[in-house]
Amino acid sequence: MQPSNLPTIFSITESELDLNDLLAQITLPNTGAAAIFTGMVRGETRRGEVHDTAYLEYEAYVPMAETKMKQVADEIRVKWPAIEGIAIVQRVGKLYPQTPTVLIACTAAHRDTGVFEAARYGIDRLKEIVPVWKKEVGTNGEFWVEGDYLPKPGE
Amino acid sequence: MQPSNLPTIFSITESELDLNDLLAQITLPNTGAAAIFTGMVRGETRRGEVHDTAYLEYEAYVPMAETKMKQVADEIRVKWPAIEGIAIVQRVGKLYPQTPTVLIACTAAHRDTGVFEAARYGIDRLKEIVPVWKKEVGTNGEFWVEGDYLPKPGE
Amino acid sequence: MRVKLLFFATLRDRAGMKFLELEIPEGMTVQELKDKISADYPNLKQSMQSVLISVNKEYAFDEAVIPANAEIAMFPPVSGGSWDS
Amino acid sequence: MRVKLLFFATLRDRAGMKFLELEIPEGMTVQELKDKISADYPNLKQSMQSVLISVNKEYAFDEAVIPANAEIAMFPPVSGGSWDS
Repeated sequence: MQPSNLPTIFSITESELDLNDLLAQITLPNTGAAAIFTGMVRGETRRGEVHDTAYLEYEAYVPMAETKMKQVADEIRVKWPAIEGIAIVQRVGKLYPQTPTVLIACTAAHRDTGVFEAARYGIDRLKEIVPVWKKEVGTNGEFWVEGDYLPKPGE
Repeated sequence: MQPSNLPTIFSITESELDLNDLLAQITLPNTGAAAIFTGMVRGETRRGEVHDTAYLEYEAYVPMAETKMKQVADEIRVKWPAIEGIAIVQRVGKLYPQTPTVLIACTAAHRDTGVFEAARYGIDRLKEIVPVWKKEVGTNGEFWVEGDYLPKPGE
Repeated sequence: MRVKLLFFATLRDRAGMKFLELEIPEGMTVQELKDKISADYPNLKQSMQSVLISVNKEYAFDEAVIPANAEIAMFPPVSGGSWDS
Repeated sequence: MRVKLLFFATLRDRAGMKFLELEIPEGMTVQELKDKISADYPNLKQSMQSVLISVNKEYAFDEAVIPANAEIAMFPPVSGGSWDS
């Protein structure tokens, strides 16, 4: 099967993430394994400065974010050629604690061909190059959470 | 929070796996990351002898399987103490291609505290010690798929 | 003393039954039970060489002594999970 | 020539606007655009030192020449994903 025929889903959405549906969309007749990462809004943070979060507000530069999600998927396919389906979804808007905000899922015929590593790589890269930002609103007021990665030419 | 207060779900079920629901059950107020592994029935196998599968029939020694799933969860908590919630679910009965049959999910506050490794360990251990068997029904007739792991005393 | 013996997967197919209730002497070991099953059920003789045994839902090995009222199970190496390796 | 400049996150808050259409000379580089914005919008001057810039949805660096009708965006390092690290 050529990569062009393999399902790659990337989206920025205000809707709830439906893991069952996303998984079904990237499951092919010879798929046997899927690794899925989801990130949620934490209501309580204990690492670093301990504090509570009321909600996060996400925004994206949508067309560029989609371009960069596609790039992350392409990078995954180069590094782990056995990967069959890839889904990368970022939810935006006002998101409350315990809500999944981001999902990266990778499928393959077998679990020993890189599905776990690919999902992990995907979330790491998303946080480096996909233009999405979040503002935390908590008991201490609101502030933008800033990343620290500086993309290099070609990224 | 003491491990005794942390959600641990293990079940053998004939029902469809609902990833959204299982994830919600193991998401705590300070959960920020989840790694989920699901395995599906493959309809086409290309590794080894190439063949098609019509369906798989799973059976379990249910009370022992639950005991051993709990043991897998306990082992995960010893190895990765940052893990918050754990879900281990095996679906049994007649299962058709592209259907998720097994799920291992682990949550934690942060993604760098072992969630991916714990999920991977979980599926590996499940296939070693949890008493579940499958019979493949395909174009060449039906046969039991046998594992090759021999548990050691104390497992 | 009385014990219950369950069969799963290939063992059940070869035994032609799901379980068996039987009387065994006190102090019988897992190995001695396998020998008895080999003698009483020729269909299962070959299986006894590679069978896994559990006693009261824990894996049990040749030297283990079987307690009264034990729930024993005999089955092949497990093959659960998915179809992914 | 005409280009469109979008602001996101902290840059938008400081700029007090979501976007800007402006005339720039042909051959202008990203660095020259940052200098112009620093001069024209004092609120954004400090941000120009650490801002990320994209031109037509790809990251662009100081020496890059801005093409006509470009869609340019200015924003801080990204912080998407979840709240997990």
